Amino acid sequence: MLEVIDLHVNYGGINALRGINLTIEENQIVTLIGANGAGKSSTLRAVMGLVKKQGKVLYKGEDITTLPTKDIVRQGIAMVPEGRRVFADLTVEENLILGAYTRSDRKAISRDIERVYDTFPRLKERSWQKAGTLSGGEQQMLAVGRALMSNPKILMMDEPSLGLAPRLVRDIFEIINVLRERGNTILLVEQNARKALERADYGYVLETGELVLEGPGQVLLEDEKVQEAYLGVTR
Amino acid sequence: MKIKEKSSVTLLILLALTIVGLFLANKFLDSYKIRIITLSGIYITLGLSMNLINGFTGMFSLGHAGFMAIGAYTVGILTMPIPMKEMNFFMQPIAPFLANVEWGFLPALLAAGIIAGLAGFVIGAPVLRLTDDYLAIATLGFAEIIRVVFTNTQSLTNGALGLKGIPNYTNIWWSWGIAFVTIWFMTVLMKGSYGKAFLAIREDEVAARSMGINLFKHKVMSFSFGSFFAGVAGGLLAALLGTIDPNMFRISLTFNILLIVVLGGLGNIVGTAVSALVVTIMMEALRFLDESINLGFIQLKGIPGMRMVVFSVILIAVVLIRREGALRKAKRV
Amino acid sequence: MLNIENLTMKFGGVTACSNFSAKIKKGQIVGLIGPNGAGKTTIFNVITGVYKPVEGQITFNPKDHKQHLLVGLRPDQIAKLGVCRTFQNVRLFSELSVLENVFIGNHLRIRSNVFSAVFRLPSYGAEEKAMYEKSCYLLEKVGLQDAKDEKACSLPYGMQRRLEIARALATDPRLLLLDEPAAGMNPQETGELTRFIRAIKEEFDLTIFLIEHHMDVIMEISERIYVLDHGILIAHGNPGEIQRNERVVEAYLGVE
Amino acid sequence: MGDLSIFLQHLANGVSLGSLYALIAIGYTMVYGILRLINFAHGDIFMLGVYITFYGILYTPLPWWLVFLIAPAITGCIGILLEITAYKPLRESPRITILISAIGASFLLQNLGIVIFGGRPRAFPVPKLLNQVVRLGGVSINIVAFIIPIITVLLLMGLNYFINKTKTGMAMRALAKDYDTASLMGIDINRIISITFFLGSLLAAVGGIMWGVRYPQLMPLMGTMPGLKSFIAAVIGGIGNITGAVTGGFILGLGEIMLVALLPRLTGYRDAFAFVLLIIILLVKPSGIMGDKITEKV
Amino acid sequence: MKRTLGLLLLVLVLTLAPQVGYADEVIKIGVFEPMTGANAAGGEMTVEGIELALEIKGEVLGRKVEIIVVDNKSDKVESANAVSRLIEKDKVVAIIGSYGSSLSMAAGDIVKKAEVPAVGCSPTNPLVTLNNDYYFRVCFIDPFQGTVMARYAVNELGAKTAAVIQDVTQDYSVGLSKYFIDAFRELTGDKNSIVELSSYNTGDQDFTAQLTNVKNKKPDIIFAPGNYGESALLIRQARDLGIDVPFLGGDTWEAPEFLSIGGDAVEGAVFSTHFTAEAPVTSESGVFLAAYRNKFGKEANAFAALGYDAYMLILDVMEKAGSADSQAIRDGLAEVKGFVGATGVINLDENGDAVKSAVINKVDGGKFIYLTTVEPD
Repeated sequence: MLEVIDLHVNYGGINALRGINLTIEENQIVTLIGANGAGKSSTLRAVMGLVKKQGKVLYKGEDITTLPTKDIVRQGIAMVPEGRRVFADLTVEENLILGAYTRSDRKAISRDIERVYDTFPRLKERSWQKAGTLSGGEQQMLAVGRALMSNPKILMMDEPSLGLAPRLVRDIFEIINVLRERGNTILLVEQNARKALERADYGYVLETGELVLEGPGQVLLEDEKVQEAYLGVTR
Repeated sequence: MKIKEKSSVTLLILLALTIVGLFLANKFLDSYKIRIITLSGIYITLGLSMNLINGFTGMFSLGHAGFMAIGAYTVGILTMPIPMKEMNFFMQPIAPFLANVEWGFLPALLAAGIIAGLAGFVIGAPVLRLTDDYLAIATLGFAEIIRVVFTNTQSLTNGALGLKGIPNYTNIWWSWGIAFVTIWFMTVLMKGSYGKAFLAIREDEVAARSMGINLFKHKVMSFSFGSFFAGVAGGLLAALLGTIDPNMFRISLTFNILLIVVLGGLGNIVGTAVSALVVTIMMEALRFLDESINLGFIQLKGIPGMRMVVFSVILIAVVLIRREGALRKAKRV
Repeated sequence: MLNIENLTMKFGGVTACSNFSAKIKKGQIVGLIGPNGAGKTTIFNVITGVYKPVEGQITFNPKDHKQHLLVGLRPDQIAKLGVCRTFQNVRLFSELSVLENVFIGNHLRIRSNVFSAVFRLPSYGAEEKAMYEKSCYLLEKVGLQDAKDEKACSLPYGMQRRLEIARALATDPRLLLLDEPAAGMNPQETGELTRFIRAIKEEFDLTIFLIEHHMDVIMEISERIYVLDHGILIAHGNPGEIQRNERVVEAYLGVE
Repeated sequence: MGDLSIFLQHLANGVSLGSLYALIAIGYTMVYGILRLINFAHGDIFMLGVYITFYGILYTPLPWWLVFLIAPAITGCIGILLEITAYKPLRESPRITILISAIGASFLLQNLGIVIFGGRPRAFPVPKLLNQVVRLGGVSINIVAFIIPIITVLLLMGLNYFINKTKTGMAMRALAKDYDTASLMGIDINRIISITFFLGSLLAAVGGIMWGVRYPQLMPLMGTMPGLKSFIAAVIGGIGNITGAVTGGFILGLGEIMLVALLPRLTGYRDAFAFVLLIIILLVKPSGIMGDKITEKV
Repeated sequence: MKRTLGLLLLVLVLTLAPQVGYADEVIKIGVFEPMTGANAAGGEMTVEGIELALEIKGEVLGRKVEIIVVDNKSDKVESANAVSRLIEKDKVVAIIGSYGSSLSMAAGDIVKKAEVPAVGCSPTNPLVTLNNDYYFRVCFIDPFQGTVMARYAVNELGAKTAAVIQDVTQDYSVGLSKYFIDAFRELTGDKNSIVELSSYNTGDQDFTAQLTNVKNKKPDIIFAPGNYGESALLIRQARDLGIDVPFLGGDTWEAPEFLSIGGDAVEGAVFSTHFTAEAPVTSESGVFLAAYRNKFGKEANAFAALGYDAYMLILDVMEKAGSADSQAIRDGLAEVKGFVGATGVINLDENGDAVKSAVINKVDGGKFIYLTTVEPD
């Protein structure tokens, strides 16, 4: 469904990505793990067209490498950015409406807003509050809900569990499961490697801008090197 | 270290060549051309003083016209012969403490620099914690305030009537001498520890503070030095023209200097000097754009102001072409 | 040497860290760990004066006999007292040369005033020479002596991190705060880094407080470790204790 | 004539002047809100708006009210053009660069104005309907001075509705805070910025027309001072905030008038007043009266 | 670096290369006037008059005359450059200009040093010719003009009190105000006869605050010298505020824009000027008026007339001296007596200032109507 070929990203002299290849099949959860600064976020941002890149990105076989971000979103790819990045001055509801910016069917939009509220009842309670006043966990819910509003085929999530209390982390992963059941494809970037790999159909391990390992989630979970480096298992 | 030695040798050669050039110019050129060259010297000082603040320290100040005004009036009032003062202040007598003052040019120039530098210190102390565009607009505001004050304090400045009869001390040697002093000052300053601290502030304020650099102190220092030289250049200008009035020191004057700095490159000493020279000469050379051009078969009517249009287009074009790259490039001397 | 008491810091409505206390003794290497977004860098920013805490006090006594309150001081004042840091996402003076970067680190100890610098008085000349020599020495120490005339931003990432440490060392710190020094390094490089940190600690008589994600580094190098989750201190102790601490394992390592 | 009527007269003068500042300040604040850029050329766009109206009335058969409607739209398009040529290529560049470009653009528009329109002032053809004096007790004002505040408030209300209730308005607010995330919503950043410039320039032209009717003198350099003062008004109100800009405009207008009213000896310093106020505000409360505080994250 | 240096060299060569001299028979007269910037209008009007004069009298001593006009951008530095350029590059024998006293003063030292005489058309600040043997002017100066208006106010209008509103950034306005105030106080014998002195800045457009203060003081007349644009706006706003006393001003008001910007409001405004189209003061006036109407299709103004006179005066001096040598022209100018110009009979006093009559005009029916002529003491 989504294919990344030989992706390079450069920030002012620093090679953040040095030629990586990813394949994401339909209705899969694919995860990208690696240390801080390994290039996980850069990969997502490059796919979305937020940073300059070399290489190729194919979506359903079509080349979307040079498309501007807004058109990539229109194609059906959505991203939950790292650090939530909700629009703090806008209300919760307005944030959700903006999530559906590419759509114009009002009825379906308000139906989807209700659906987000069903998934996250806390958001419904706060629908008229400014997003900036929400707690970190609520903001993360909003960020996910907002991304869902565009009705994406592929959802890319950048560290959705970042800074969340353990219970909320569980919730987030619950949602990820639900999304997959709905038929979404998910590309997940996580520092919580164990949780991510447990659910992933396939995983990639990034190190200083290069892929060092890949394989089905369970296989990676049991890989010794992965365990040592990312799962905190010391022998 | 080797690179530095090489560049200082180049600099010395350049200096020698320029002095020979100036000598020849002074000897063989007519007073119009000498005047333009003299003016370029003043603009070199102005460009560098603005570059110290805007280019090397990364603050965006638009207050230059104000500091020039302070310098110009200081030189004007201090050097003007006593009887001339009486004639000038025919509407309202000059403040008594200035009435019987008549200084030589050098002390007056120094005073111009010091007073402008002090003004820079006084103004800089409160506003330099602002950044970018806020700083720009605040300094611009100060320059305007200075102009309005000078317009209204008739017993000090003669108000809108302006001053006339300021002795014409400024010649090619004064203006270029000061320009060389400025170039030398800037080069040495930027080579040393304090200059590097300025650069650090430009590059990353947070990191600079964390390395123990007192932002406030260094910003005010840079701002005061910049104002000092702006004041000196203002003084030179006053003594070149022989007459000044508050209306000279409008925002557009600051913009002219900004043009020089941008063309020469923010943070580039040699570039600024060259660009000051080129801009001043081009300003005159492009006069033909304002005049009617006779192509033989067709007479193109000159449109006054065309030359300024061309200049503004050049400014925008340079900014667009260079973008961040060259603009931010720190030229090390 | 550094005593943090009941530190609380908020941004807008979000609490970045609350009621955090820690003690760092002279000569120790102390680690600070926690998941991303737990508030570790915020604590560094408060210590170095970039942020003012909502509540709490920080005392610093570099030489036993004199106590300094850090809260309320400007970052440059704190640096002058002998607290210096590196940054999580490397903040070099990117357009300047490698040597210049380190040279600037020396500036806060300068004794000559700006006029003696401009007029090149002998006192300044001697001082500048000493500063250059020290800078070159530090560059050698971090293995960057050959790159000293390169632009800082043209260095590879790993070298930039080392340059940042050299720059920090140039300020003559007593306490060095390292924010993820091993970020982006492979296991072999992290091994070198561990040795390097130990070496500079000995040579410059430093106390070190570091944030790190590489568990192997932190466990090997630290004498004490503080664990932060959601801005709350959930554990502290020596590496062994931390590894056995259940709350840490749950919150940080992600075991259910 | 009693003291009260004098005071009321001053008040009326201040409101009328303030609402003009307010109209121009809105455009400033909108552009700043989105691009974080002091659009130095805004005052010159204002000038263009007046000239376009001037030529529209004198050289087209259109009735004046129609010109009053069309000219702002044309000016709006010029605003878009300005953004595309002078600002868009610099979006990734340091703030100083784009600020210099803005100054260059302002310079260019002024000099083009001189070349195209000539340096001599022109008289703005004020429609008779708008040029009547109303007397209420001891206070007498021109009908325009009365209309301008009303138009300003109406426009403010309309604009607030647009910003707060429409999708495009929401997109603007989102863009003002976070480019990347906004584009992740599928928002066309270029289009929204163009709309912002269109609206900002359109409002500048509306302000310009009102200005022309009130002070019927046209000059290529006429935009500089009103431009600067409106910017100051925007800063006073809290830059980025539209209601704040209008409030700031009124404060500045009233303040200038009251300075003269209360301290007649200082009339010569009137132009400095705005700058003094600006510096005080910047030092005491840089976020302005209504602006939100910006905390820079390190 | 190399490229910039190359460019620089090219520019230097282009600019500094010796100019190919023209044939000797052409006599060149330089004109420096503000063609752009704040004073553009004044410059433009003056140049029109000079061009007209050239058309009428393009030859002297059997040689063709050429005028070279350079723009001084209403800027002092540019003004000095422009004059220097005229002298050195164009080798003019005499110079005309400039509108705006401060711009003229910037040229003062240069013409003095180069010993090339300059004739100002309308700079009325006394400082212009002060201490300068090479600067002359065909207009009267501020003190005379201010006094004339005060006399008119007291003697003709019977004013007992007056308010003054000055443009504090214009030397001209400040000067006029000062002499008006002195004369008015003396004539009324009342120290408190000036009930209000208010200021504004060039470029200001709103004067309501100042005017409201003035209104409160109920003066008999208001003296408000300033640029015609600002003045027209000021009077407009005064009328809106219900101020109906007469407005008095100076020569700058004589511009068609004063009428078009001021509209009905400026009806009845009275000002002193150098010249009137209505009542030709001399035989030359008639010639000038007809020619101007013919060439430009509109009524002439004082600045055009002064430009015309400045040119004609220089040519007259050349004829009398029989030489187009700069020094000869200067010496001739220093002794001008009874030159008949379009603006009146001009005598130059020991300062080089014109001693001549002033005209008082009034706006009536959207036109400037001649009221009276005031002779110098």
